[in-house]
Amino acid sequence: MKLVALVPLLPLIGFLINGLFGAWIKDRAHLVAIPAAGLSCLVAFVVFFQAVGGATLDWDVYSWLTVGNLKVPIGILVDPLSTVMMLVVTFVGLLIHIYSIGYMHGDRSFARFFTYLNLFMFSMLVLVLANNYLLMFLGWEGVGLCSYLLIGFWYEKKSAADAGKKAFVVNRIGDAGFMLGLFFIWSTFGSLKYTEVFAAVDPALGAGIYTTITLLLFVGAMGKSAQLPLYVWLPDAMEGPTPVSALIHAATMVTAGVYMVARSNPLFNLAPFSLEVVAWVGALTAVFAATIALVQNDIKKVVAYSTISQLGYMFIGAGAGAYASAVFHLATHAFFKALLFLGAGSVIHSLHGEQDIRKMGGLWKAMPITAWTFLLASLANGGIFPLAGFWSKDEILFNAFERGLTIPWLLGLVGAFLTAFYMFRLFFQVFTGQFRGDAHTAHHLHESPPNMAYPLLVLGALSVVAGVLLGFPPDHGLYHRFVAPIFEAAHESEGAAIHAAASSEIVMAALSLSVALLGIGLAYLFYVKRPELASRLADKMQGVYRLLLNKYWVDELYQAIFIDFGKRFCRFLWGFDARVVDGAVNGSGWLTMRLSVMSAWNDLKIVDGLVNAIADLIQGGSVTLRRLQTGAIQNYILAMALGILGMVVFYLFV
Amino acid sequence: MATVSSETLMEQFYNAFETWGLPLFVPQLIVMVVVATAVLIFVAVSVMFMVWWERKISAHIQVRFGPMRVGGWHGWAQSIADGIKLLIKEDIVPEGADRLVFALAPMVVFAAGFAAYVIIPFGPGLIVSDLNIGVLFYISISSLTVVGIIMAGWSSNNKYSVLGAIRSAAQAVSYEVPLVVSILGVIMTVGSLSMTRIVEAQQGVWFVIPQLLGFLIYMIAAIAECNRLPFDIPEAESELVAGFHVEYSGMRFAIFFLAEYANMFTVSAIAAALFLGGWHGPLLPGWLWFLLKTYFLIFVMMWLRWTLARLRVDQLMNLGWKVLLPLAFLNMGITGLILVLRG
Amino acid sequence: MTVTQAVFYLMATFTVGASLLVVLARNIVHCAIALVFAFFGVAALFILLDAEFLAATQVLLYVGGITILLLFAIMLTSRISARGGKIMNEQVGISAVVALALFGLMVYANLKGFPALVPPMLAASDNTASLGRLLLTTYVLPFEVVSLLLLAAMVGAIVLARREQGKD
Amino acid sequence: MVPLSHYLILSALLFTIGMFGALTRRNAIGVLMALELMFNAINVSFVAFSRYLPQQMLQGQIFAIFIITVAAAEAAVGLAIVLGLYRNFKTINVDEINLMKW
Repeated sequence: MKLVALVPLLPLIGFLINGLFGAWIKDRAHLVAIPAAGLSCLVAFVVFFQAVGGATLDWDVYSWLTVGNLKVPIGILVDPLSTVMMLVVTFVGLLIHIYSIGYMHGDRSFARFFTYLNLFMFSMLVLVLANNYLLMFLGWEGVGLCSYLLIGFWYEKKSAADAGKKAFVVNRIGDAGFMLGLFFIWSTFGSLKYTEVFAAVDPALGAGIYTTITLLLFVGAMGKSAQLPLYVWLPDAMEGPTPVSALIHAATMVTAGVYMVARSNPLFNLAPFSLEVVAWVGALTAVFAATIALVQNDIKKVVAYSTISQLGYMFIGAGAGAYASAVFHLATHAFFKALLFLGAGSVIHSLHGEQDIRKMGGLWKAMPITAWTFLLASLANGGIFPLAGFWSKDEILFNAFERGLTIPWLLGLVGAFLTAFYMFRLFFQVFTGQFRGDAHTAHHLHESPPNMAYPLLVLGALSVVAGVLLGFPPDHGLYHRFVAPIFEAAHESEGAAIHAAASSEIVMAALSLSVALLGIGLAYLFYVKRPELASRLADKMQGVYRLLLNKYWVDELYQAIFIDFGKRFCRFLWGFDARVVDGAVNGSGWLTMRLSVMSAWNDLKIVDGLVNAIADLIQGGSVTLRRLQTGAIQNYILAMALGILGMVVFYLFV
Repeated sequence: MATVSSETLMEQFYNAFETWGLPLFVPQLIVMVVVATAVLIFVAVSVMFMVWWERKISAHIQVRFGPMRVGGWHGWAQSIADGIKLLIKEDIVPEGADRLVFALAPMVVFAAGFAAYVIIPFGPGLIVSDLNIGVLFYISISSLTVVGIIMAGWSSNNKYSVLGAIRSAAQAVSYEVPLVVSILGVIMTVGSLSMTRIVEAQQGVWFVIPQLLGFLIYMIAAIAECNRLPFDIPEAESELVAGFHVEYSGMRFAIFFLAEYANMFTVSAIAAALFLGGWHGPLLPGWLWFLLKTYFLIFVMMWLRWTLARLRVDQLMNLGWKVLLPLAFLNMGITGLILVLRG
Repeated sequence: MTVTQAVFYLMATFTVGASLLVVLARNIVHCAIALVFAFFGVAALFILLDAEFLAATQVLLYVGGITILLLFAIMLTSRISARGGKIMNEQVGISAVVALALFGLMVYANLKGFPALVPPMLAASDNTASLGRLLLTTYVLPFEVVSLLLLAAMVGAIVLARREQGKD
Repeated sequence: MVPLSHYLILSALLFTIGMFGALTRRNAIGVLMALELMFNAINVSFVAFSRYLPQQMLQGQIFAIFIITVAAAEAAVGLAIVLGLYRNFKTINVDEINLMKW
């Protein structure tokens, strides 16, 4: 079981080799990075099968920090939750590593890319496998750093560099909340280790402290998982290379917030208010992002907003206390969203960097593998029976409904409709109809090379079967039985009400399925059957269309509120400084000048006279004394020796 | 078996002296002298063999026969003849030389090489003294050679020999560092500096397997320590005439020669003990296994000498400081990490 | 007189003799060689004191390191023919008096403070392991400080000894 | 057995010899050698104390190790300084290098 230490170590070794010798390795970097990721994945599977047997591990490898009574180990926790996350991270990570060989082929920073990818894998695995909050925070910051580095991977491009900075700054706000949460945890429970904290959880402390801690932790999760209002960095993050978007900004890093909330479930369970906040934020984000996705024209942006929206679903699940469902959706989402991004990447690769869907169309014939897998992923994302997304999303909505979160549930339903609509808008625009780009590009359309296509196929297969295999029947599938020990407490507190009726679950599923099908149908109507309808609708609802196209002007709003206001406030302060403070300083300066003229006379006549007299005396003396400084070291040593002699005599005889 | 019987023999020997009423240090002194003489004879014989062997190996590598006449069978007595020739030559001390230092230098070099034999474990119990600082003793004693070389080079009053001595010293000092660090992996694994303990720890697996990197670094550094090709810059015949011992001839030269080959034997024996399992091996008696491994390594060194070309000074220093040393540290770090992880 | 005592007095005489040679020999290379012998004498004393590890370290560092450095420096700064001239400065007399006085005082203090103390019997144990353990536990802070010092010394020595750019 | 005071007297003697050398040698390298002798003298007394007062837990030997380390650093820097002196003054006789005076 201690083999698990290899899982993060292997990517670290890969990172070190590529990082240190990258200049020398150059185009062979993948020969280092992929074995590192692959072996890591292999070991992860081995550990997983041990964990299926019921084995868990809480291993303090060594003591990291010991400050006063704060003791933090570098420790590894292997339990069903971390195992699931570990598998998702290593497996999807491996596929994206492989995909990147083709996608990044010929880039002059090839080695740097794989260096960062491996560092990311390492940090993410530290985050996931940590057995205490501080180490998790280390990984949390590590993935943040990698995200920054990879968004700004093409740093010569100003927009990429700016996007990286934006992601970093926005995440900082969330991290501040997370850190405060950690401080509260430590001051309340006196430890940061999961086992110790959860063992010390006691309802008698009052809901207030739990609400504070969990809300602060959730602020961290909002930043990392791009929830309202801290989601703004994620769409911009699409400036990074597409495999990065797939790995970091869809499958793994952004789900860290969900993982953290699920991990902290014993705390959240005691804070009903926080849970409600989580569910509401998730639901609002889900619909909000979905509406923006309706009108975006950049293929990656659509998928990015879809990611934000799906993350919202996960938080609805977490807020409803159905952590298992949230993490389940996390896993299935990792497959189909990574697939969507990789498919988008494949399209972009084929079109030489074109990302505007208005210049695409009819790609089905040219790239059948990409098209088929993209279709599967769209269906999965839209929640169509029996693909992966259906099972996990319905579970979340069902749980939310059962929990009495009616409005979030309704919002989720609306979101499901919108999701299906925008996914198929995208699909129809890109893959069906006539090609709308220039002739030159049309000429070079091609299916992606095998090392890009295979990951698509693997992920496509997973998007189809993962849901049925692991999640059927809902709430009692293989997956749920595996992770049940972690979330036992959550289910107990809910009581038996949840498992009321399978029939109502079927009704709910049918409802959301029909909503989704409606969305697909509308998309078909608008973009295949009668394309002119779409633009007519846009003309008719100018206001709404512009609002959505400009993403509700949120970026501009932030600019106006935080940045411009900040600038104006600074200018005000500057004015205050210039007039009031400087005035006072100048006034006192003037006063001092007057006074000093008076004291100058005193100094010149009386004080200086005295000083000069002393100086003359000293000068006279030093002319004779300086002869002692011979400049020869050994004279000085002799003096020292004499001094020692004197000291010895003193101690012995006096 | 051998150990037990020799111990009892030793006790009888000591008891005999006790009954004769002589103080304890008399038998101790006798044992010391006997052992020292035995080692000295072993060194002399093994060096003569090695010299003859190297001439034969070099000859065969160059498709020649080498010495064939002296002694009859394949010129086996050639080294003895050479030795006698060197002994009866005139003892020349160059003009302007520092006579005292000139005379002292070969002795210092030889004494250093000779002293290292103290800790070579020829077999179970077959070791002159199983010091608990064994390896460290070898490392510290071997550094004395450099002093002798500098003494020889300086006292000859010849610029070539001074240059050779300085190069030799620089090389020895540079390669001593990776040599020591490469051994650390083994020492960390065993947790002892004693040669016997280290060999015993290789009952199952020889350290050459887990410490392959350390072994390679050790061998390269050891070849450099012995000033042999491809690291023979200090003696580079074509540039420096013959390095620090240009001015030496006759008996004094013979001592240098002896010390050089004795050194070769020492580094190979240490390598055999540290990495190749010492006396462990099937069927054959332990001491034979040990000698076989040692002579195999000596053969490798000779083989390399007649195969590779000489390195330039800057290449030599680069290799030592920028390649071997970092690798040795890497080896040490990885070993430590594994030891810590294994608990 | 036991063997230990005999060896002690022998090595003590040897060491003192070598040290006198270090200080008094005319030729600086002879001084360095005498210094090697003095170091060996001290190492032998360490062995008598059951400090084998320290003895080996002494030889390794002083003989293998410092003496070599000294010899290098001598070769770089003087010639074999550079003989003659005074080797002592003009404060020989007073220095001798001070040194002798200090020695006298130390012997006096010693005899007053430490009456003939004999060593306690020690179990034959491996000091090296305990030394290592102490260095990495109780004395880990000084250990780290010394490592920093070595780094600083290394940097300093390199900066001092390298030729400035542009000069010869 | 050899009493402790004999070790200490030996140490004192070595120290004094070293000090005499440091006070009188003209050659800078000679001065450094004399300093090394003084370090060694100190080490002898430390190790002797360590052996004779075993309740001190090898403290003496630890100190000796630190002294050896410091001596190595001292020698390296000292010799670098000597080389610098030689380059600037073409001599390493310390009594001829006396620019740092009035």
